Amino acid sequence: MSHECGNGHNLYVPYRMRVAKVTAEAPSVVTFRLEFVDPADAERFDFRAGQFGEYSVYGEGESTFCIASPPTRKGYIECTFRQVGRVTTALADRDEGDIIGFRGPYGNVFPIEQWRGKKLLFIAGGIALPPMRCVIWNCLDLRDQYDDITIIYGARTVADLVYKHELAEWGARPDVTLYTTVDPGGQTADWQGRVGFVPTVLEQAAPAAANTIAIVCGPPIMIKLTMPVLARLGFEPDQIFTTLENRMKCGVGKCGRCNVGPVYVCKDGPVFTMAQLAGLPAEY
Amino acid sequence: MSRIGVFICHCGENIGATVDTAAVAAASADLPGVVHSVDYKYMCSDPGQNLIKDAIREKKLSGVVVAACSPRMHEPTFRRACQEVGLNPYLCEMANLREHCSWVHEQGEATTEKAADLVRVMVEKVKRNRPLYPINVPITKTALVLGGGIAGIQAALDIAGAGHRVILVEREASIGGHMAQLSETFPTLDCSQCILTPRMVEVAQHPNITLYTYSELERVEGFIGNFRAVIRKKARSVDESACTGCGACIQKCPTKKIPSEFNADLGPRTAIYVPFPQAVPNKPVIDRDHCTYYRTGKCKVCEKFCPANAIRFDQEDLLVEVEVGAIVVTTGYQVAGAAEFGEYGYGEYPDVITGLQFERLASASGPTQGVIRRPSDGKVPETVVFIACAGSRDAARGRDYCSKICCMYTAKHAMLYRHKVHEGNAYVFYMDIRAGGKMYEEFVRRAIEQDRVRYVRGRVSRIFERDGKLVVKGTDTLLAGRPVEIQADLVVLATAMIPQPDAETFAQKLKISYDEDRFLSEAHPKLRPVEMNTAGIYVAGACQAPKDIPETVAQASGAAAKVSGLFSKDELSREPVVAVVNRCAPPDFSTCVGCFLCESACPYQAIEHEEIRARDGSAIKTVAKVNQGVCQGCGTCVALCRSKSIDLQGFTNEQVFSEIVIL
Amino acid sequence: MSETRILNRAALGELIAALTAAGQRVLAPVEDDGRVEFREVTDADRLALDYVQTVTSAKAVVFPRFERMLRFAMRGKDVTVEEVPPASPPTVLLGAHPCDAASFATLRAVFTWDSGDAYCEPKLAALTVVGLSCARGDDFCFCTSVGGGPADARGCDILLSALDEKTYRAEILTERGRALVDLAPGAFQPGAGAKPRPVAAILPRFAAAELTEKLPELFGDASVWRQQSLRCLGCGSCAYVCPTCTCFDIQDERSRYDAMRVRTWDACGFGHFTLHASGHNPRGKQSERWRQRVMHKFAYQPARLQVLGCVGCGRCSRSCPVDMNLGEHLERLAATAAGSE
Amino acid sequence: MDTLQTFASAKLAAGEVKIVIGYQAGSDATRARPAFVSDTAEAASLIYDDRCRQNLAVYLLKPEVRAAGRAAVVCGPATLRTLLQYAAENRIAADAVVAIAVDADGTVTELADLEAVETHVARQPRGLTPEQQAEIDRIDALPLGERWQWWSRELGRCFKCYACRAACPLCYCSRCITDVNQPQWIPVAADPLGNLEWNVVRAMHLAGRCVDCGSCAEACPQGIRIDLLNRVLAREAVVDFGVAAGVSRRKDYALASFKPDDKEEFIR
Repeated sequence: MSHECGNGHNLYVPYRMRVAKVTAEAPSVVTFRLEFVDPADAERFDFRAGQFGEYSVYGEGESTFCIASPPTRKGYIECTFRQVGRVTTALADRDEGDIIGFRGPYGNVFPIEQWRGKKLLFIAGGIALPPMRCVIWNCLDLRDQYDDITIIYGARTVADLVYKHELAEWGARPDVTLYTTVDPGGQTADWQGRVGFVPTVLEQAAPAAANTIAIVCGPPIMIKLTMPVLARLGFEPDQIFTTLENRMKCGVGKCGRCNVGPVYVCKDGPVFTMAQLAGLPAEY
Repeated sequence: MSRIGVFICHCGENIGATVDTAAVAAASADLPGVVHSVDYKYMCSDPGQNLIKDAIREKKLSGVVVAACSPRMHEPTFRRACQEVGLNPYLCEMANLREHCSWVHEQGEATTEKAADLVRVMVEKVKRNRPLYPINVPITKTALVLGGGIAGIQAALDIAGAGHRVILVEREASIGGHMAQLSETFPTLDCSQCILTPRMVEVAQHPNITLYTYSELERVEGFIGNFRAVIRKKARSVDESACTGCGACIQKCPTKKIPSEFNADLGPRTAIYVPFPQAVPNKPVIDRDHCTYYRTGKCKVCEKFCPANAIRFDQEDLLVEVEVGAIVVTTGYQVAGAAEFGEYGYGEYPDVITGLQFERLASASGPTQGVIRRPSDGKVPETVVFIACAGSRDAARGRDYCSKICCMYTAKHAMLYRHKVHEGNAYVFYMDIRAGGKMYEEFVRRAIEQDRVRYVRGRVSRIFERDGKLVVKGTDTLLAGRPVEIQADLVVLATAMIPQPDAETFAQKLKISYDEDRFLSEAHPKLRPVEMNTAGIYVAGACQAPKDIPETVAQASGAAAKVSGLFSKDELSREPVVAVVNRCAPPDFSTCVGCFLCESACPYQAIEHEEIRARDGSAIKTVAKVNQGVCQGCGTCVALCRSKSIDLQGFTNEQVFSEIVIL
Repeated sequence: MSETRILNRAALGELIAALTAAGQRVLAPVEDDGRVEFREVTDADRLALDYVQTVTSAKAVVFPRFERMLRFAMRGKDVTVEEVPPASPPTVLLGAHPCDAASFATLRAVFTWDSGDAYCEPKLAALTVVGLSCARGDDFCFCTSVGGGPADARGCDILLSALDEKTYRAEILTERGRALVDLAPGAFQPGAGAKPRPVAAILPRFAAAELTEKLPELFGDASVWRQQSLRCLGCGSCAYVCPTCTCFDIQDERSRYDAMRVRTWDACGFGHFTLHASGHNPRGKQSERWRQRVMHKFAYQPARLQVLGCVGCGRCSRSCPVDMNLGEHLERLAATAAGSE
Repeated sequence: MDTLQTFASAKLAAGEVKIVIGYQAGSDATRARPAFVSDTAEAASLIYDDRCRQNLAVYLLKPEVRAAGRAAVVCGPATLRTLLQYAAENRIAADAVVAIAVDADGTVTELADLEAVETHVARQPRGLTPEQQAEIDRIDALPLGERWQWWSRELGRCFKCYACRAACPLCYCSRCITDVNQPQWIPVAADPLGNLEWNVVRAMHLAGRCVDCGSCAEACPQGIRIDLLNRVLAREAVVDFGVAAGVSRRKDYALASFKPDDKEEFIR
């Protein structure tokens, strides 16, 4: 099924993807729009919000990140990455028209069908917005299925905020409540958003917990400080979803890296509720 | 995302006649990351540069490869062009299609292919170039001159004259060095002291010069523009501020038979002494090794007779710390000593002396008031044999080099002798006569022709005493090796110039390099003759190599000009091609483990220790840090670092590796 | 199916020759510089069938230490991707002990659960295992604690057991075993022989099933893991000689025009194994990595794949430069778990 | 043996050290295992005999062991040399460790600081044993082609588990060159080129630093004689540069010193 790429049985053969559009998001952070070189691949390909893949530059290796575009937008996928290692550096060096590899989708999904009729609260920090952007757009594209949608997004500085034009779009929508914030000292003269850490902004926004699903992604310290605030607001662990980013090589439960206790993040995750994580050792 | 522009230059016919530049441009256009590729007749011309500038603007280039001549020639040109349109100059590189390709190969497909390879390699590099910015280092506009001979004096006066502060450190009790010991100087035969002493006085009186005599460099750290040096002011046992230089102490000192260093051991001095009457400063010191008080605890005669109460028996060495921006090393030389010349009887026969001793005999201020008298019995010698190349150009003594000045001063000595002893016979044994220099050859001819000094080409094999005469046995190689035997009254050895005995430890203290003869090594023998490899340290005089006074003075002025040039700006702007120790994500912060083996490998002492601290201030670990002011970008540390935690900006491991992989 | 034949030692050469002639690659224990290892053989001259254990396992037969997966050809701005066909020649593993034979079940489980593996599966499919009961064991063997035994037939297509110095009884256990016999009918004599010689006495030290059940309780007991692993150097030796360790890495190697995607062995004991690009390491301590090794083999895999990640061959302990003894450690863990009730 | 145990026990009792790193009996009669003793009762289990070959100094750099506090280490000659080399390379402070030196004749000496270690090491015989020398000579004597074959065969077994690196006390980089992939210094494959590059690079990284403890070869599950490479390079360092590793606390690294009289025959 989902892992059948290329010749249909060797899952390690990546799809050939053409870089259709390159968007610089923040310092060393880039978004690629990728289109299938082979239309048959595009036809066959299907994924759901929350899934990830292995992106590769031929000769440099593979790197794991989520699919940042929603499944509701057909014909392409997008990914957003920060240039840190060999593969992401090589990726960042690609230009529009270049061919890269992609295999996937892998992993479980955000159960957005089960969220129908509920309020959604998205809380993200820094470079962790991409995995959530997929869900946000997915739900916005199915806007009438959900109640209030609130997004709280913070970064260290204004420059570090990703998807700036989409933030503007969300901010302008009457059916989305958006809070953007930067860490104290990270603001610019013309900064219109808030100044403060995400947990603080969450506390101020004080969204109601009743009938609400919270999706939280961010650096470990942000998650750690956000959880008590959500608890104070009345969120139960099974109302809170997150996605883990353990290191992976195969993506399909064999290479041995991503275990969190008995759980294989690449198969059983990356999406977990806080209730599920509470039952696991902190190996993430 | 790489958007590289490639610009292939024909260099007129230089490249164009041999390499198919259009083909290279076409091949380059197809390289991953290249978005623009053209060839043109002269890229360095205005229209050529405009091609580059326009492409940077229009194609939003992220990097530029100019395939043309040597970067030595035009890298600054093209980098400037890039900078003018807002591209960081370090994103521009050159592929050398001329020296590395068209000039060294025949026209043909293989040559064009190689040219394309050179471009491809450079494209891979430029993809990994990062913007770099010049490094600015503040400059302390004070120079430290080490050594108060003529080189140090000249350098100090020139730097001070240019308006900068100078600290001059001299190890002996007076400045003046060897030049003060000389009688007359070749080729003009003007009096050495007469031309030197006014300069010595000028040093003492110059408001910009601080003089530390009887002082030595203790240690130095820091880097160009920012050295911190500690000077040990040795205890003179005399309060310089109180002493008037009246000389009463010297007259009364009961210890009078110490061989005088100034007179090259040919005369005595006292235990409290000034080296010579014209000394600067004219303040005595007590030689504690010979002073009766220091040896026995009793005497203090000088203290009793000092009208100024300036004697300080309890004086201790004083350490003075100074901050300087440049250091000029002018520590001079010695002459090879007695131990070397057993076959000539030096040390055994009092009438076998060195050239320096002869200088003192010929000097009006010397022990014989300028009359040539031989040391043994004070008689005026009737026959004097001068032996050139005593210890120089002598592989058996491990000294291959020529001491350079001996030919000239030997001619001068013979001439002076003939002037003073009209009936005397002067013989010179020589290997060759090296008289290159203005009026030098004429000077030697004059000694031979006018003053009838007899030059014998050959080596002296042995000197021995017979009937009160020194028998000099040698061979005349011009006359088919005919044996020569001369009965002499005095033999003068033109002994080799050698480095100071502590030259090696001194160099290590300053962290500068020296050659196998222990002379200090300049940065480049032709193009950087007054600079050391360590930035901010300069050299002049015979500590670098044997040389005569005019050369020494010229080099000292050269060094002073370099220092003045350095001091002409408030900040030093340096190429950012320096090594950098990496930083990585916590908890490691850097992959450097702090073994500091790079520290011992760095020829420039650019490696410092840096403590990495947590937010609460607690120390996490100590890693290497490169002082960008000192680093010369040689890359030794990069090669040595096992964990590859050091990289050279502009030539990173990754850049060089990618160049190789793509070949 | 179970049919027995007699295989004379003297006929081993004939067997190997017949298999080779039939296009089979034969791997068998061979002594080399004092070490017994599985090597390709074409005759019986160098066979070392009286061995206790090879230093490295037979794992590489189906999961090589490095394997080229994909080739990328780069021409200008264009790239093409080609699969490197997995090298899977028909192979007979001759004279492997029951523990090695059993290991292929674990390897198969790991590489085929949920999704297949184009590189390992063809090799497994091309493999015939002719096992050999263990006449001898040593203090490091603990197969009987993990469900195996010195004469255990699982995983074998044929199992040889010594009847005397000169003859083996060959139990033909699978169709593949049958096919192998058919390739060299002359080497196998009819008959069952007398009672085989006694096999090695490997006394059970703990019960793996109980350990599997109890291990999750021990997860949080940091002192146990620390105490056991303080001397561990994280050297990876254990993983590399292990018949069932499957952790791997995928990396690319490139030259000017070509690049390869390569799969290599890796080890959960390495400090960088789980290190994130951010510098965060979910298993930053050696004790956590040691715990992962034990938990993965004895708790997670049994729960998820219904196989133990261990066959009790003892190689890890024999190779460990600091004498980490897995059997001993497991025995202690089992005892601790029992005591903690 | 009693002395060793008494020493360890006394040090712990006096609170001078928090942990004694020594050896205990191992799985069988041929093996000893590293032991970490932190209370006096356990000290009785310490042993020192022919089985105790592993270089325990490696543990001084392990965070888990460091966390235990000041340590005493049971040291054979190679471990003592390691301590000095550690000091020269800024690994340990002068008083960070107490060495319990056990000599070939079984004499146990307490060396309270590195100065004492240096003095002790200076008194011990230096250089190769006749057996080690003979072994090197035998390989040296092989014609070039055969020597290449010998090494190719040895290194051909390498499967890049890097156990040599883990066991080596002087392989302490937090990021080994094999972990660097920008650029990829060492090919990832365990093929002839990859194996050669890894082993040669490792040997070069240890040239002039290797204290010849033999732990690398002991640890190698493939039984590759990597120790021989290091031993030959150590010999070259002594012959060509007059520098031996592990004899001094001072930094005196053959590969990082420049002397006018350095032989540079490889250039000529």
